[in-house]
Amino acid sequence: MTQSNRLDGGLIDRSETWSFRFDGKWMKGHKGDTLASALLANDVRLMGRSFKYHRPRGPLTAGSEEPNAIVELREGARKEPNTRATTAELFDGLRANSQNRWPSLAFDAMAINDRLSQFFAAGFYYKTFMWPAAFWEKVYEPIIRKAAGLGTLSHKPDPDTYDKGFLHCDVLIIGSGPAGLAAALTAGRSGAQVIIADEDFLLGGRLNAESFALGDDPAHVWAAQTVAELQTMPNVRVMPRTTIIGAFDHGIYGAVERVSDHLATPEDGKPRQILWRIYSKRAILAAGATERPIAFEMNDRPGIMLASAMRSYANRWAVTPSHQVAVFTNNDDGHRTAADLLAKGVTVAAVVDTRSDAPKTSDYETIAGATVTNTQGRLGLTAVEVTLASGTTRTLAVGGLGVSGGWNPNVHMTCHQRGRPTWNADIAAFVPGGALPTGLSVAGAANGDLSTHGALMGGMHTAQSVLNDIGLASDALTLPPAEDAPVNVTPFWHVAGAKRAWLDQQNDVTAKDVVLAHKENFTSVEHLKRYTTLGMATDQGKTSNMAGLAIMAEVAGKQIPDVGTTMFRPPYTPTAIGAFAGRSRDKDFRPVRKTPSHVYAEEQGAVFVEVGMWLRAQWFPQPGETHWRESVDREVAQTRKSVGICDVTTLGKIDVQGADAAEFLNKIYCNPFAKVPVGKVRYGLMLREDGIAMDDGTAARMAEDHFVVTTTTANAVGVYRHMEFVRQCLFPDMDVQLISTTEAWAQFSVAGPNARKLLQKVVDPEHDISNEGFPYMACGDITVGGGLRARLFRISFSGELAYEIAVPTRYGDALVRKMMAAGEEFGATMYGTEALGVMRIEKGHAAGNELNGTTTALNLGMARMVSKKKDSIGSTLSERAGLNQDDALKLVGFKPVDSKNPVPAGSHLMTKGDPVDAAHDQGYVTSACYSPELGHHIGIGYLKAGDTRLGETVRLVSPLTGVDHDVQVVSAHFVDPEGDRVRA
Amino acid sequence: MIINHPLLGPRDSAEFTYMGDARLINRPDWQADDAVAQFTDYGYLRDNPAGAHRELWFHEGGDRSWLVVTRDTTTHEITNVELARDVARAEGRSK
Amino acid sequence: MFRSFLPILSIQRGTVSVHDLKPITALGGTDPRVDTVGSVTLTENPGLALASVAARMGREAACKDHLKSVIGAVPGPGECQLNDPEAGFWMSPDMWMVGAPFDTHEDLASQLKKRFGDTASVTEQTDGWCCFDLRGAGMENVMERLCPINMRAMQTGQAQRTSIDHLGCFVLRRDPADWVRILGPRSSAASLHHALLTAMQSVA
Amino acid sequence: MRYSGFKVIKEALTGHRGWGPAWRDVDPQPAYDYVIIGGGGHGLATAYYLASVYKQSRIAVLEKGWIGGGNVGRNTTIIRSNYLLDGNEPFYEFSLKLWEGLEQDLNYNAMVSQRGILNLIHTDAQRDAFIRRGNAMILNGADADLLTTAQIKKRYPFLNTENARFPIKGGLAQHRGGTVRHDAVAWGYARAADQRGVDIIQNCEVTGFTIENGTCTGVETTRGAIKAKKVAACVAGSSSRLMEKAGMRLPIESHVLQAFVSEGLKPLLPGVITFGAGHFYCSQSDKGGLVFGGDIDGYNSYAQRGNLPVVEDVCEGGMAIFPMLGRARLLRMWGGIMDMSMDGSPIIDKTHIDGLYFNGGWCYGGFKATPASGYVYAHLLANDTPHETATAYRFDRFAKGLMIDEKGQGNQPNLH
Repeated sequence: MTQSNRLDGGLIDRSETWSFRFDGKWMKGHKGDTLASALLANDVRLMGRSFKYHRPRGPLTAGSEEPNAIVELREGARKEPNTRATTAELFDGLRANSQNRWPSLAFDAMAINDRLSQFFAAGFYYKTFMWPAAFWEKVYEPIIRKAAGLGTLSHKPDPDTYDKGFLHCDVLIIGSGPAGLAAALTAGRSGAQVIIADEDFLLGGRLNAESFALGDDPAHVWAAQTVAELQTMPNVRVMPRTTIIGAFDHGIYGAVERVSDHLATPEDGKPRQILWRIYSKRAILAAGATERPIAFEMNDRPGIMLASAMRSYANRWAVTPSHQVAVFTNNDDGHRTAADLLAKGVTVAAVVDTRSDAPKTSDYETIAGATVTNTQGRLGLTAVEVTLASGTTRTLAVGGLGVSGGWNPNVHMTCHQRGRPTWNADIAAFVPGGALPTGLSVAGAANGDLSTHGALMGGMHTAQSVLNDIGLASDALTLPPAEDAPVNVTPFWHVAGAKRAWLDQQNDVTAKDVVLAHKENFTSVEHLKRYTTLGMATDQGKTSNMAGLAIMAEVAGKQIPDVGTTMFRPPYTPTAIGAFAGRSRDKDFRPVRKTPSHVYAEEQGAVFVEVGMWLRAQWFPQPGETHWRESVDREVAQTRKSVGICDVTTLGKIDVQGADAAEFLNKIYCNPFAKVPVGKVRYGLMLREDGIAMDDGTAARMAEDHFVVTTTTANAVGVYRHMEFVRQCLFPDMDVQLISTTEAWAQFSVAGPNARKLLQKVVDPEHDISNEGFPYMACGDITVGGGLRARLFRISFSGELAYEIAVPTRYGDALVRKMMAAGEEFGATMYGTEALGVMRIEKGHAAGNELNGTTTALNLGMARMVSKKKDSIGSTLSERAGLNQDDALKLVGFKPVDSKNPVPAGSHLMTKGDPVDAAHDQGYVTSACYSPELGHHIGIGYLKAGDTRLGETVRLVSPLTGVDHDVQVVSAHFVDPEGDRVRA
Repeated sequence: MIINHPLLGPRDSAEFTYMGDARLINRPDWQADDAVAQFTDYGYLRDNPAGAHRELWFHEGGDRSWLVVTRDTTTHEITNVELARDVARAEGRSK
Repeated sequence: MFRSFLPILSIQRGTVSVHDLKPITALGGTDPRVDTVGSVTLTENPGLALASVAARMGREAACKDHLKSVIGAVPGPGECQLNDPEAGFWMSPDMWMVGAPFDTHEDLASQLKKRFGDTASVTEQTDGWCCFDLRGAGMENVMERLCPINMRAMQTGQAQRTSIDHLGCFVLRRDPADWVRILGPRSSAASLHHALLTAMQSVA
Repeated sequence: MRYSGFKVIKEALTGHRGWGPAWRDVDPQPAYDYVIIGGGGHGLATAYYLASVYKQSRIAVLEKGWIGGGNVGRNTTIIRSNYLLDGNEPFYEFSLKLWEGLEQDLNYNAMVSQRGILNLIHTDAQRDAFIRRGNAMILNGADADLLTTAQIKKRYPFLNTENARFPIKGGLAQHRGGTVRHDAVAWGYARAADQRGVDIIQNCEVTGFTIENGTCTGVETTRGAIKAKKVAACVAGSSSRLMEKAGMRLPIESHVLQAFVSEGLKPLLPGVITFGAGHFYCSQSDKGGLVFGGDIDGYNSYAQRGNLPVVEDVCEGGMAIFPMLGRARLLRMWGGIMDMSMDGSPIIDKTHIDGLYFNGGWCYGGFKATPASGYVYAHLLANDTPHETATAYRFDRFAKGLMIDEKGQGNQPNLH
């Protein structure tokens, strides 16, 4: 197929001819084409279907404001639904398919909606589909959902990667048209750190789309030369293919750079896109302006587009939608399109100008004071009907119609922090107003300065003033002379009487929908938007909002600014979700923390489990063990029988030093610490200020002025933060210093009757760790393996004779190997988090499931620990009546009446004979396990007044999992309640 | 947002952890007769102004300083940043 | 890779322990890992002994005197005193990290405690951190994909804490200026290394 | 005028000439029995139930802007009653039951869609907690269902179960949960209340309260003073700002919660799904947009916008469970202001000032609560006693130590 609509000239590289496929048909285009320009070159105007009525549509624009020409780009896992053909860069082998149609783009069965459009007026669905109630989910909604939506996701993981990055600059310049380039040149030459970003792959903005000259050269030549100069400046970063998506607080801008979207696939190791967070001292918005259409009957046929877009296609891409075109305008700019297409050899049937005093020329016919009142062509424009001032009509046989209703400054970014644009009657458009984002200035067309000369000067002067703000001197540029035509526009929004005149072409919102919304009192702009879906499509209303406002103003008898403006929100254009996620996906979603014995545990074939960021060994399967319970039961039994070793490095460790260290811990813990002797460990319970238990752990007094505090794995970070708050904000004059040492020490629990024997083979002999020399709750500095500094704590979570031994982390691997070797004669076993959990439940020790953020010391059975003799965080509010009721929950144990039964965590408890409902809920099981020691399942949990109900049989129910049987209330200390073992 | 750290200069607020109303520095006297009532007010009631708000931020990803930041809750503009420790001392807190 | 430290660090070389426990690196190997992508090289560095020094209340001046005599300066906020390896950098108000070659000063903390006495709280930090040296032309391009530090403005002798791949790290700009040292949480060394390597490949 | 299929067809065939306003625009009268401050979902629902269920009259709803412009118009449209605590679960289950009959009740299609909500489980401890919760739901008469990963994978075949940092170990589902077309809730209540004589007054901001020796007798507004026997505050998001005019400090902070919508896509997600190891939840609207959100920004704010770190965190969560989302595009982001309370639960109570009532502190649970909130508030206003499902939502629960803390985070509002 030849490029029958390709014209001469243009900024494409004809030496590169590329093949691409659309809906199965192969065609040719050139480097520098977009998918839309290449399709137009091949005489393809029909590119999509609208959302509601499935009407045939072609490109309305030549940029990112496009509502109609959206396609599924690429195939397979790389498929990108809803991609604008008008911005998709052509590459060799590109494949695209039309979307939201069945079976084909040319024949779409859903186009039946168009025939029934009168039933689908704005808000119709709020008024029906209610009978019978159940039918909504079952019948109506599935049909509506299937018909709705646009493109389809692949359902496969995105094979590409995304980066994030951070940039810093003095001045960020958004847009590279005349204003942006002049600003960048001014700032660049001043030596400032400058970033200039543009969403387009070719910098220059409208300069690349116009035929006029800057000085002696065509505008695009000046643009290219300026960009070339900027690229030579080390202090300027030129970023094409980069969209500034939003203005965030304090000069931070989000930007998305499309690194690889113009390639078939990204290069090895390279991201598809980069989300940049740009920290700027100042920013200049030079985003230009967007032309707006005029609403008239059947204004949505393929071939009807904005006049400026028609001009861009002809001048930049050397294509035309048809060789016979006309223009419909209310301003002088529309005439440029006629002149430019004429110059390219396209036949201009006429320019239809709504103004009776329209400028006349001998080059083409101008029909003044006339309007377009209808069009023809099912899948593409074939003719337009013009109604003359006299009232008589004329038909022009054209395949393309350029429509120009004036220009709207691209103020979007100025609204991102709730600035409200203000109305400028001279150009009949909203211009930036209200509170702009801090540090943001606006220049050029975005500021309502619609002439090229005005844009150049505006860019330069704005740059000079912001540079001056940040103390940088700059010189004025000598800018080339440029067109400076005054804006000559007579507001004209829609042709009177037009019924099917589309405002929001993607969402099929027509002029009559706005009238209906007004009738039903949805007159505020936000109501209009939400009720009719005007401006809610993927083009975010860039070409539709103004006309909606204008028509609402008309029917409400108000001025446009009195109707209001809708708020523009980030992102400026729809942005790939992958870009916001960056590399944080799949296994790399969050970093992994590994324990010092990780390598050894892997060698032992350990099964690992996520505990927060940590990966911990859950159990260590031995040959022949087929079920996890076998491994866990063995680890528990062997530990209780002889000795077991567990990596407990993940517990938080905080070094607390200073003359007031003990007094500080007195504030942090509800129980007293002042009198803990050096060389001793004490268990501590930490409350939040609201009296609820926050965390528990131990504090080992290594010296008068030195404690090592442990926290639970989960709360390590929060407890440290809390301690710093107490230290800096509540008791700023205490002499206490804090630092985390969690990672610095590899710590292992060595538990079981043979723990001491094992350690005596590892700990250097000069250290007496006999029961007398190193009794229960002792701690101290020791050495192992012939002189390596280490710490020993005689504490027990398992209820056995146990120690925790710590060495610098790099030696942890060696220590665990050494201990396992030394333990061989005792049959020492490694045990994981499951066995750890079993043993602590058998002992009734509270952990995360019990310290769940709603439980008090009273609930935990530790009320007596809360000292009333001192001030500590949380002690006062723990006295509130509601936390001290007679039937308060108490931590107790449960054992099944029928020993075969489990005691599943999460089950609720009912008094025997009571109804099973929330009103009679007596409590719940927090933790449960099979106890190898006792030979049956056990659980611990909270029971109302539980401490007074030992021996009672209660009903355990878990309707969710189908459990309902009796359990007996017992002490939570199932094993060695007297605690003889730990002191052995 | 950017928080201008009194020691480290401008830092991205993402490095910080937020706690809220800087009145949390003014912890009541545990021995007061109406201590529970005072602690209830202290713990639970907030001015929550629409405008200038003195609030506590912890530089978790930085130097571990608690800061008192004065920030407008309607515009997010930050007008003052102090080390919470200095503020606490100035407000009479000691040991 | 270390110049002699003694001229600067005026504390005695400690007794190097003769124990029989064999260390592994933060990445779990016996030898440090080295990766080169394009012009940038990433080296795992196990050769640092580290200890934090926090001035005791009311003893700040005396503590700073000791610090100056030990590392030759008292780094202010955001600064590090660059001897090889960095002799010390500012961590938080009245708290510094002091570093020395591991092979000669494994017992740095106890050595420093002897020196500072009750003017400071000293805590061993050696194995709290993994250390990576990122070096070569274009190092800035790698760093700007990793953290918000303005690397192009950061000067030799500056130190900043920042977040890399959700991990709190210290970044120290060294001499020559194409070299940064990154200290990250040791338990996440593998994740940090993966993030650094990925960024190197991204910009190569 | 009653909506019906017949009416829709008739109007379609006659050019939609017969439709009238969904609610009247009226000027304020000098005095009412009830003045409800806030024309959001809760305020309009309160007015509706006061008029319809509690047969009260002379009711006005004062809205400072346009009705439905607050959080009912800027949320992620989810309804559910999957709560743990006795203070909450009966109330939210009551709300869910009201949703189930809402459209016939209002004669307005708010597209209540019980497509189910699913909370993913990633750890054993999480499973224990969800089992306890599921049981609490069932014991309170709600529905709950514990699903295996395989069952979930059937419904969400593209879920990342192969390569996840935090593997999916099951999920707790509530099949009666789902979504509702949020704006339509405000419009439906407005229309139904209007038809029962309620005055809905837009662009009428309350600037002060008239309080005479301890009794509130009316309000000052930008459209003049209005007398009232009972004044009901219902402005979650602005509660502190409003009640400050009555000299009250509240156990509430205002925080911004961002929400996001993608471009329209063909059906993808059958229901609502929540990531349990990060901040991400998502559903798909009938128009095809993926509606998703995550955590609040975390600092006090009255600005209805957020910042990049939270946007990134939410999208990271999305990619963690749905790695295909990378190629879907985020279309719009916005922010709503949440009344974050000190225990994460709301307050519906009399104030210490006679005649002045308060409803707020909804955190980000306000939308699903809309019908019940209106109903029980109307009950309180009409009878001066709390509705049986809302007895715990009192001001004095903090002084008494009777917090309703679902998340167990204590008096740290930004963690709830």
